Amino acid sequence: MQTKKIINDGDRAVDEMLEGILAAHSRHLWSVDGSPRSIIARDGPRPGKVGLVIGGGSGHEPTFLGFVGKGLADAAAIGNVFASPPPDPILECIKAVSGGAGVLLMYGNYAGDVMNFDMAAEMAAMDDVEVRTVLTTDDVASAPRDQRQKRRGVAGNFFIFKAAGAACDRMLSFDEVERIARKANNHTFTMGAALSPCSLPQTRRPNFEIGADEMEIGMGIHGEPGIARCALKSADAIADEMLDKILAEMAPSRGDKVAVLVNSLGSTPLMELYIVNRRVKQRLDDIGVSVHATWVGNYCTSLEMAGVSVTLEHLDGELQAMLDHPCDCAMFRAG
Amino acid sequence: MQTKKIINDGDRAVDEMLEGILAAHSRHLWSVDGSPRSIIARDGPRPGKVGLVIGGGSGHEPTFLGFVGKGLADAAAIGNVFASPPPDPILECIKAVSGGAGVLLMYGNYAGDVMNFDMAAEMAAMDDVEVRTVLTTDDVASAPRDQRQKRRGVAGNFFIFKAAGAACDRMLSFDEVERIARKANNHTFTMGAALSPCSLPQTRRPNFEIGADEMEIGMGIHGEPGIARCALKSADAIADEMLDKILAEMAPSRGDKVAVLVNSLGSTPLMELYIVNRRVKQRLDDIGVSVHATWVGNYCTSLEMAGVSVTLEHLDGELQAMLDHPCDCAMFRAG
Amino acid sequence: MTSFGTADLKKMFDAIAAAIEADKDRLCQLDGVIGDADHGIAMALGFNAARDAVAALDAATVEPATLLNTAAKSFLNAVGASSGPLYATAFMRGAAAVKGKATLAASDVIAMFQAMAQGIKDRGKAEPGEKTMVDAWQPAAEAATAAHGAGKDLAESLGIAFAAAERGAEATKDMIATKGRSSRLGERSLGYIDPGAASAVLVIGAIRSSLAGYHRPR
Amino acid sequence: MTSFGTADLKKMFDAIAAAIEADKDRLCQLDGVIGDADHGIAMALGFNAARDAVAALDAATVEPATLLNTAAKSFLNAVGASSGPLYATAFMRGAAAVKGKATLAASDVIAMFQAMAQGIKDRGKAEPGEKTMVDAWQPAAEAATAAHGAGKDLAESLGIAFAAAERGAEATKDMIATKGRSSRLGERSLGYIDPGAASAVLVIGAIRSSLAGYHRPR
Ligand SMILES: Nc1ncnc2c1ncn2[C@@H]1O[C@H](COP(=O)(O)OP(=O)(O)O)[C@@H](O)[C@H]1O
Ligand SMILES: Nc1ncnc2c1ncn2[C@@H]1O[C@H](COP(=O)(O)OP(=O)(O)O)[C@@H](O)[C@H]1O
Ligand SMILES: [Mg+2]
Ligand SMILES: [Mg+2]
Ligand SMILES: [Mg+2]
Ligand SMILES: [Mg+2]
Repeated sequence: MQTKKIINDGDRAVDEMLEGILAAHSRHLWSVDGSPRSIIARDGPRPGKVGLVIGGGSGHEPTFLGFVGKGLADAAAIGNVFASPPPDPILECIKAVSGGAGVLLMYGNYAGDVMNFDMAAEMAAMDDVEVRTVLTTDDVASAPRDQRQKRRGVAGNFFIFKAAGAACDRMLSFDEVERIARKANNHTFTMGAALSPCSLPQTRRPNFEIGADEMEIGMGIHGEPGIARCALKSADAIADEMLDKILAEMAPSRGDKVAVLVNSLGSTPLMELYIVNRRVKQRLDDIGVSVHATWVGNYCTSLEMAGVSVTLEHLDGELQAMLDHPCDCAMFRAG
Repeated sequence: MQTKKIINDGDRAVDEMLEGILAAHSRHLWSVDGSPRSIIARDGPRPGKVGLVIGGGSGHEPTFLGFVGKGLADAAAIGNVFASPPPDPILECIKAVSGGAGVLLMYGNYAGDVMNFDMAAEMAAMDDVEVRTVLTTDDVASAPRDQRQKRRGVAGNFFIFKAAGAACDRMLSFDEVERIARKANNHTFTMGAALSPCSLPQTRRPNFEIGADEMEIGMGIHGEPGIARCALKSADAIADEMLDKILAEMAPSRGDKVAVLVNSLGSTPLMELYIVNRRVKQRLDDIGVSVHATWVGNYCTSLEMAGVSVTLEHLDGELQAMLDHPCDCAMFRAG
Repeated sequence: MTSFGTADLKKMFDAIAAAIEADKDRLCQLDGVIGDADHGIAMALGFNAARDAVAALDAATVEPATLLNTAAKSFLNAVGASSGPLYATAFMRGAAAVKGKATLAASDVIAMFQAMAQGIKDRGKAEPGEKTMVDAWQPAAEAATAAHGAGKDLAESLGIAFAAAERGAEATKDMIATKGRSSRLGERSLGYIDPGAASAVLVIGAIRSSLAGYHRPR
Repeated sequence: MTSFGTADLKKMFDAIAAAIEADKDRLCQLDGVIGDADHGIAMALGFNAARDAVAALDAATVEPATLLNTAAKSFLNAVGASSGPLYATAFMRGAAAVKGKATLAASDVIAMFQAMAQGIKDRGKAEPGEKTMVDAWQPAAEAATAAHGAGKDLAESLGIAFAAAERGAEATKDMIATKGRSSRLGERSLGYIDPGAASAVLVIGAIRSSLAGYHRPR
């Protein structure tokens, strides 16, 4: 039996989604002529500003293109569902946002994305655009601590892109933007847990098997297997398991500040997310860490997967300023 | 087999959610001492301003309390899942927001809500607060056209509350606020379709049965049966079915303006919503109706129910001004 | 025994809460068919709250009317929904009917019972035939009053009332809902028992068993 | 026949696309176990696009290298993902290996085959044993080159290459992934065939059947 989806044609789903997005958000977004998978901010790219291009596979909405706008990313290159975009649409994004001060590519650390974005970067270099890359690696469940560079980029993208976008919008130098982007990545820690699978529009089949009373800790945002299967736990137990791992790495001191993101993997409703946030706040209060800001909702999803992820960004004055810097995107506003 | 939920205790889910919401949004919201189900806007209520109190059962988040804030509602009274709040928390909201210019109660038209809000209104009258009520009845599937007053209030609440909240924020008279609220309700039309059920935190059982290849047109946001069962249709066919009914009632002329809301009933992802919005825009373009603004996402949900609703607000100059009026709520910002 | 005090009414609320708790799931399932699947939850929440609230009262000093008002307030605040105002109003009217009395004679119980049914009807503005709990409560109250007026004792009268409630609830199967959440179903509400009518049978059965010493054969 | 032209390479892409389409679901399922369940989709999208793009070329005027570059570009733009750059690079390198030739002799086909495997290895920076498609492509290319060097004809050489690819893919079962999406699984990737290695077997088998006239018994 096929999973239920409100679509017309699985192979056209991504392009039809993009049409619907441009229909809804033409005030914020436009797409490059002849390259409909290259989505550019109407306001944002400008001479002298470092350009910020993000991107990756579809199915994670509002990541990536929801975060394209003034004060955040200048463009997003969109791939098929759970598949990196090819080099061409990435290159088109780079050209569209290049303001002469260099273009920063930011995306999650996945083999496919790395190969495609690197090819695009090589092509851009031939057009004499200076391109640098900062990979996001916030998923603490995806590799041991001493191999941070191997980790996946997941919901923490939100904080990391936000910091880099703010740095660009403040017209900081390419070196400064890159430094802040790397710092934001190093200060951001995410862990997720999945309860039920999603299904690709083309296959309409659950992309993994899981027992009716099981959950999976550390599941990737493409349904990649995580680190452990276990019986479904209580919200507090799930939050504790995530926070134990995150806080052990972040090692905050009393009085430190963090930003919190409690993210739905897709179908988990706000009621459950806020119950998790309740516990997150309790735990942070217990160790004297103050919460500067909290976001709760669908920020980095896996289609209709059920589950939650918790992200903490360890703030210092600079990262806090970047977080508070205003942005105005199609699907997200702050400041 | 129980459905999977990230909760601690079904009976505590609503209160724990509220704790998590206040932990996340203390800058926007506070709750009345001794009445934790009465959620009040920090900024908004003030002397001389008509107070706006909304409310209803939980499980529809971000409706209702996500729409509490400057420029929108002053307070929300929160009930158990899918159950009207009792009179007491409603009365506490009324007292907290009363600025001497009267308090308007707005909520969906359900027997339980009407009885509880009416009891609260009677109590408030004894305290000499002038209270009036405007019920939302935007669900075109829930009663024939000639019985509009019998219809349910669903996702269209978003536009209707927004108009009333803007009128209040502009310090209009009680009569004007009430007139605009009723007008917004009469200009707003919603139709929904559900693909799969949700389950209450206490029962953890699907709240209705539906075939693996079926959908239900006109399903209520509490899982109340709708007007028809049919085989799952394509996104375009679903959008067309909704628009045919909505447009037949709204009867817009070429050149008219509308606002669009494509809403997820809970677990339906943005990709599917935007595919629906693509068709909505096509249909409106075809008849020369222009879209002033579009919102797509989770605005009025039924826990993890899968499905979509489409709402159109038929704008005139006044309603457009109210829609564009800025608001700053915990879960929604505009203008 | 021929008269009832506050302690007896506490037992009555114990009995009602137990009866509802036992059938909670069935009530949710009935509500799932033509409503929103939460009626059992609402009734259980309400009567557990009422039972606990009245249990905390001092039977020696508190009179029946106060107990009923306490039950009403606690039920209402625990529930909201439709059942909240309906049963809260029922108990407040019941209280008014026995105001000032330290103990209740059989005739007082019948009057209280009648007042409860009237309260539900007034609050919901529903007439018999609209597929609501009124279709169980009204015939039950009428039967009890008639039977008692015809000289039957309390046990008999409540037995007759209970039978009338059962018939009334059963009859909702053939009704099209015109009040409450199911009222938008029209034809599609046909063939199903109204959950509120079904729970009314449980409530009335528990009142009978606790006050008239009748225990339903298991 | 002993030499191959553009028309033959078109047939080759027909054969590859057909082979992948036939096993699309199995590839998605393999990827579902240790990846993200889309490998079959990506490969089918890519080779269908490549087949259509080369089909549109004029066999009379277009030389093999151009055809291979066309295939590379269309595959890449249809897919992205990991398979996109890997196979696009394979075909671009294959093109470079036969640049300027109007028709390909057996030795050219072997050189093209070898260059494709090397391209995949260079693009992915993966070594044999890392549980990727390299574990099928590299042994296949080495076997083909060795066999042909030892005087075996193209059919035999590609047959040996295909057998080596099958063994190599099978061997990925006992490997722990250290490249690609599965590399975070560690131990948990043990016991499963790598989907990219499995699809490589299909691709190599189709190259063999189309160029060496061998048809796998059904
Ligand atoms: N206006 C009314 N008058 C009398 N009873 C009503 C009325 N509206 C609803 N009811 C009763 O309430 C029951 C539903 O109660 P419940 O499920 O607890 O509330 P809700 O419908 O708010 O979920 C219905 O089965 C019906 O018997
Ligand atoms: N660095 C690499 N080198 C060689 N092959 C790789 C590499 N990374 C991934 N692969 C191959 O790609 C396959 C997955 O392809 P596919 O599912 O299409 O892409 P994605 O992983 O982006 O979804 C893996 O099974 C593996 O064989
Ligand atoms: Mg993929
Ligand atoms: Mg209810
Ligand atoms: Mg109900
Ligand atoms: Mg894959």
